[in-house]
Amino acid sequence: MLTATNIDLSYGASRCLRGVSLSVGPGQVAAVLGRNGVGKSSLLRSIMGLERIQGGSIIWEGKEVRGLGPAERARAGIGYVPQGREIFPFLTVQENLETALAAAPRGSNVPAEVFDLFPILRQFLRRRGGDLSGGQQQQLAIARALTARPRLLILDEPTEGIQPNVIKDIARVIRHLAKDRNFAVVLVEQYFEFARDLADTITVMVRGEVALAGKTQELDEAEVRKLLTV
Amino acid sequence: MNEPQDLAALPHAVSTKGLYLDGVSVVFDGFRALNSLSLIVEPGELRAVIGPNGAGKTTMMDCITGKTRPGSGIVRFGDRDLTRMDEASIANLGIGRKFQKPTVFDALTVFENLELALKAPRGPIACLRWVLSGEARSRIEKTMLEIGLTVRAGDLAGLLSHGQRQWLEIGMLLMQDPQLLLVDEPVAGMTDHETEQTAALLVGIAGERSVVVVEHDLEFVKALNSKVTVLHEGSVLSEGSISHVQNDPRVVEVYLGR
Amino acid sequence: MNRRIILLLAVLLLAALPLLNLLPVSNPLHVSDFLVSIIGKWICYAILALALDLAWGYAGILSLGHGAFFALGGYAIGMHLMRLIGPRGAYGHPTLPDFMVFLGYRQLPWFWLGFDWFAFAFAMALIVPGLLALVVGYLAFRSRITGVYLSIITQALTYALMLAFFRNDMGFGGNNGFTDFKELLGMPLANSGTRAILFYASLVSLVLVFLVCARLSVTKYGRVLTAIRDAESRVRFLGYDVTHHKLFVFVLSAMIAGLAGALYVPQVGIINPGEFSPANSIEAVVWVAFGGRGTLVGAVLGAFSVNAIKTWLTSVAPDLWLIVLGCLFIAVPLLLPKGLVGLIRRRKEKP
Amino acid sequence: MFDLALPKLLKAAGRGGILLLGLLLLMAPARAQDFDALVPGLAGTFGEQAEAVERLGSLADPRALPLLQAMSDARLLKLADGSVAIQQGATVPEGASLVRINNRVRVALRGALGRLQLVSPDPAQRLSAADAILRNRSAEDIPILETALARESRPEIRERLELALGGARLASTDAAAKRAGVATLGASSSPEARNLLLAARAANPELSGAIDTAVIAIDKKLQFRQAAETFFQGLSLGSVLLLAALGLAVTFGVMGVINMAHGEFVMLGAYTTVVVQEFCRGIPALQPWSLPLAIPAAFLVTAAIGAAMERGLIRHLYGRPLETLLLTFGVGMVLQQVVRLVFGAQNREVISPAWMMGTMTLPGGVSITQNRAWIILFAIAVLLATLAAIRLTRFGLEMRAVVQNRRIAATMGIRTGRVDAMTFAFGSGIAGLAGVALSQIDNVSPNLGTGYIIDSFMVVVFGGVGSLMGTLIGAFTLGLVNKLLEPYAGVVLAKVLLLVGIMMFIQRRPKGLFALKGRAADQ
Repeated sequence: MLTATNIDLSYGASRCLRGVSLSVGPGQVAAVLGRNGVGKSSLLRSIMGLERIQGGSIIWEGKEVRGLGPAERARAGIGYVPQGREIFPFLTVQENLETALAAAPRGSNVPAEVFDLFPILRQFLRRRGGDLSGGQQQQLAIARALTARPRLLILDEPTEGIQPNVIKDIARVIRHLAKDRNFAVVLVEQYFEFARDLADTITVMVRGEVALAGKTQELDEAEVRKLLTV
Repeated sequence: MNEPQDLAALPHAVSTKGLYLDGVSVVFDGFRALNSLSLIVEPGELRAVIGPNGAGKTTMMDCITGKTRPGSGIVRFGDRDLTRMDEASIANLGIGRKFQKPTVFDALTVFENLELALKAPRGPIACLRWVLSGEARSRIEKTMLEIGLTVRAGDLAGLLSHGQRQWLEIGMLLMQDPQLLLVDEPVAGMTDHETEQTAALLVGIAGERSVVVVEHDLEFVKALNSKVTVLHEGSVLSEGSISHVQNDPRVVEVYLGR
Repeated sequence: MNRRIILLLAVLLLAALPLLNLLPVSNPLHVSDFLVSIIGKWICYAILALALDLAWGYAGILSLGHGAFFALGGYAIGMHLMRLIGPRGAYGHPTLPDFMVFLGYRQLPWFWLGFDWFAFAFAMALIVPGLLALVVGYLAFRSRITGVYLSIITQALTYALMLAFFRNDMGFGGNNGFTDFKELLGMPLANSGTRAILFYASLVSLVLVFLVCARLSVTKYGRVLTAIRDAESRVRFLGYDVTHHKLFVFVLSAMIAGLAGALYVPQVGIINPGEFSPANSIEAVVWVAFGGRGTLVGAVLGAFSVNAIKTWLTSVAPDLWLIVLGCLFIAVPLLLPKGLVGLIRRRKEKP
Repeated sequence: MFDLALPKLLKAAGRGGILLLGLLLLMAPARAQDFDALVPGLAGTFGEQAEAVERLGSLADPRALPLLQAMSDARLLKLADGSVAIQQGATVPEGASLVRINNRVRVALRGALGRLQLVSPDPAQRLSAADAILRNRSAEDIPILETALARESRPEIRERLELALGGARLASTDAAAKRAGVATLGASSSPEARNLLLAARAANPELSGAIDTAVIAIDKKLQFRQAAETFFQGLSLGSVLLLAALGLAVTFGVMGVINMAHGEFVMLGAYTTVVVQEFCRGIPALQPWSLPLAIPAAFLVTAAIGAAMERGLIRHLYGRPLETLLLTFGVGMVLQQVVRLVFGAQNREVISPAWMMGTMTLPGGVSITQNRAWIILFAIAVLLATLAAIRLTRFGLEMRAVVQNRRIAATMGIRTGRVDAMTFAFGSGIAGLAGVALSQIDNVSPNLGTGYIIDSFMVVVFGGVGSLMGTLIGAFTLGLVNKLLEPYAGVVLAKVLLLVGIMMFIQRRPKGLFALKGRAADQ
């Protein structure tokens, strides 16, 4: 169970998160929606430990992780799929996956189920990450996060710039992880339909604040759309 | 209003007083950052450029200001070929640029930042002999008024808030007395109120000068009430008024709520 | 105002030293010859520190080659002093310096011509470092070699010059350099009056250089340099030709360093290739860093204080000096990033 | 005690050379008796002595050598019975007297000894004999030289013999022999042969055409040899630069940290070698292993210091390269001075193991010092090991991931601080290895590293920051260019030219030879 409460984050004089709260339990998908630049990615980066928050708390599996660095949070079971994929361009697919074995015992291998979820990666094991197409890179980024066997997966706009068939694959994987594998999933999206179909709860952000939050079925879709489009 | 298709058909010798880009391509290590991009900005025009991340907005600015040399294509300003000039000469030609991350000189005061940007001889000797004339002072003071920083004139730029830094940088652009302003994400990190003020400021600037604004924030773009160019994968996807663009199914597909 | 008075007092105090030297030894205010000559040396170092601060503190050019400019200035004056020895040398040759007679030279090499004339030698002490800085700076700044790359290139240059001056066939006295000077402008160097004059010449130069640098730093040019230091590419987009601006300050700074060397050599009576050693250049950097970079007072303060420590320590525990100097290099960036001046300012602001 | 029985003595001297004796006997069956008949002449009048010496000398009987040697050293005894023996010890026995010689005999002895030594079983003696004959070439020596050449197997001695033979033939009066001499010398590749030919040119106008051809042939070979030796010297310098620069390529290239103390790490590696050697001196069993033991020791010592420096100091200055430069320079100064205080300022001696000493001669007369050849191999081995560590190990993978994207690497659970420390330790350890190699060819002194550090930085800048391939090519290019320029420009000017060349090169390619291209490189 992840519970982030009242998170404040600013860069110098500009505040990008103002008292944002979010929680997600095992088997659940929590979607964070909002237009560009409202602070969705900052929220995820704060949860991952890539940003130093000025206020609030982040409780993961009963422990405060606010003081931990990203590596320690990863070792505590949080997996991160960054915006824009950010795979290692000069490492092969195999090596990209192996980076996530940092916390695993010596001699561990990439779990076979990663390849079951993304069979295409098996064909490209020796290819450099930078040479893959955008959709393949996105699959690699998710596979890489799964290699560390996390219990919470946070995904930052996994559909951005990806062709529709791959988006379907990604949706299938996320649903499988939450429903069959009991993962907790936090999903940041701009693509409303994609999020609505997957999410149990939806949080809509506007200018660094939560504008609307609740169970997916209970939210007024028109109102959400109004906050998203212009 | 020219549609992009028509643009590509124009003869290359076309002469416009404004900015003229045609068939510009930039390739980084196999990645096409710009793919035969064509764009015309008339003198005095205000133009918004939008597009998702990686659409090539910043690379386009880099090509215009001499930071990146395009692999192929034409980049002209008036009758000058920008691909053959360095950053300083392009700036002296009258093209000013505001970066995405505001870069003002923290160790100098607001006044000094503006003074540095003020159009004047740029050589070392000229700078050594520079004496602030009454006319120059009044120009700087006028600009400080415009960007709302008059009371902070003597403060170090490093002490300004994020929004104030953005404005100072716009002010520095104005001091250069440019014919063309390139403004990259001017309202990132600004409050609603600041955003409105910025929109008004930019609208006020256009008319005398061409202004190209790159922005994510569609509400802000709406407030500019100008012609909009949508970039996608390094080329122009759609161009026209904000309502035209909003109703273009291709734009909806790649950029707006799908 | 307050600061100006303190500076004025400091200059006056320094100016009094040679006069106090004239007092009889029994007088409690008497200042020894040793102290006068060593302070004279430090003044030259302070000029070098100002030169370096101009390039590094204001324009962000961390040159590890200023020791070479200093040495070149020193060699130019050294050549003049050698020519003035004339037939008083050990070999008694009317025109050739001793080392040339020893190495079998028949006539003066072409590049020694004109150095019998003081004005020419003094001009060369400024022009040669300036020209070298112009060529190196042009090549480096044009291709936008900045930061540590520039430091390494300037250090390599210094190193190459040191190797070159160590060679006998370069015509600069090889390993031994120049020494045994007799007189300058008709005044015997051994004379304490001459030493006082050299001391005052150095002090006046220090004040002048300080004023020039201080004046320069408050012009728009000074602000352009600061801007280049903090965000070079941004300055380019404002339409400034950064290469020219950096070149101008680099050449000016090299000439000031040459001046410092020219004042230094007659006072210490020797110049040899050891002055080109890369360690000398970087030691000058630590003066500036220790005093506080980007503040001219800091450069002077740093040059005086580090050299005071050095003089004291090399007499008390010579083996420890290099360790202490090394520790200064380590401690300043970590503990005193703004130097002594920064420390004093912070003290002032706190209470 | 001394041995009076000459036959016994001769047996002892000749035992090793029975086969050779047989060979000589076959060629000249009468000579064995001649030998016995000639020996008493050594104790006769000066005239008899000279004749006996000359004739013994041309016999090519190895038994004659010790006798004539003793005679030349004034250790030959004339016994009461008129026979001769070699004096053993310092005293002259009862009834015997030392054989005395005059200058004419002495001259004869010198020639005869030279000829006899040519067939000595000791290669060093044969070599010096060949040299002696070469010095006063005469046509009389032709047959003995031919004999000696026929059975000589060592290439370096053969070369001298051929030279001597060529010279001797040239000295003959027979036109055919002279022609053969020119051919012999032309086939050699030494400057001496060239001088002999040029000297003979004026005296033998009829041979001038042949001599000119021969001289040109020699010049070509000399040029080749010189080129090959320059190339080797370049490779040698390149391998030293490679060793010194590899560690920098890791710390500077990979981590972007300017480590001005890198040269001092190299120096510490060399001193570790000294300490290990001194330690092993006390334990005979370890003595031959001191150099192989020094390799891991030097790596560990410098790696530990490097890691401590990164964690303790450099870590606080990431993103401030100029301050890092100053700080590391300070560390270098402290290390240098501490070593100076502990070990003294004078050079320390490192004894190279026997298998690293001496020169080897390649075909074509190209000679290579063994220790430099070993260092070239060692440099390549270190490069391969470095590549393997980066490409194949877990640490290498984490290091590459951190370099490419530090933040994302951390989100994979990689402890980036630990990787930084290990990377720095790794680069410093390689510097230690460079020190082990340098201790074999340079003086081990506290400022050992300063001479190499600037060149190493040049290598990294030239090769392209962050590319080991660039470091390899950069090191060998700089080494070769340096050595190619040296003969024309001198050591210093070569360095200056190289520096200017690199600055010009950076004008064209600011990121070096092997720059990482594209967006990822800019991040």
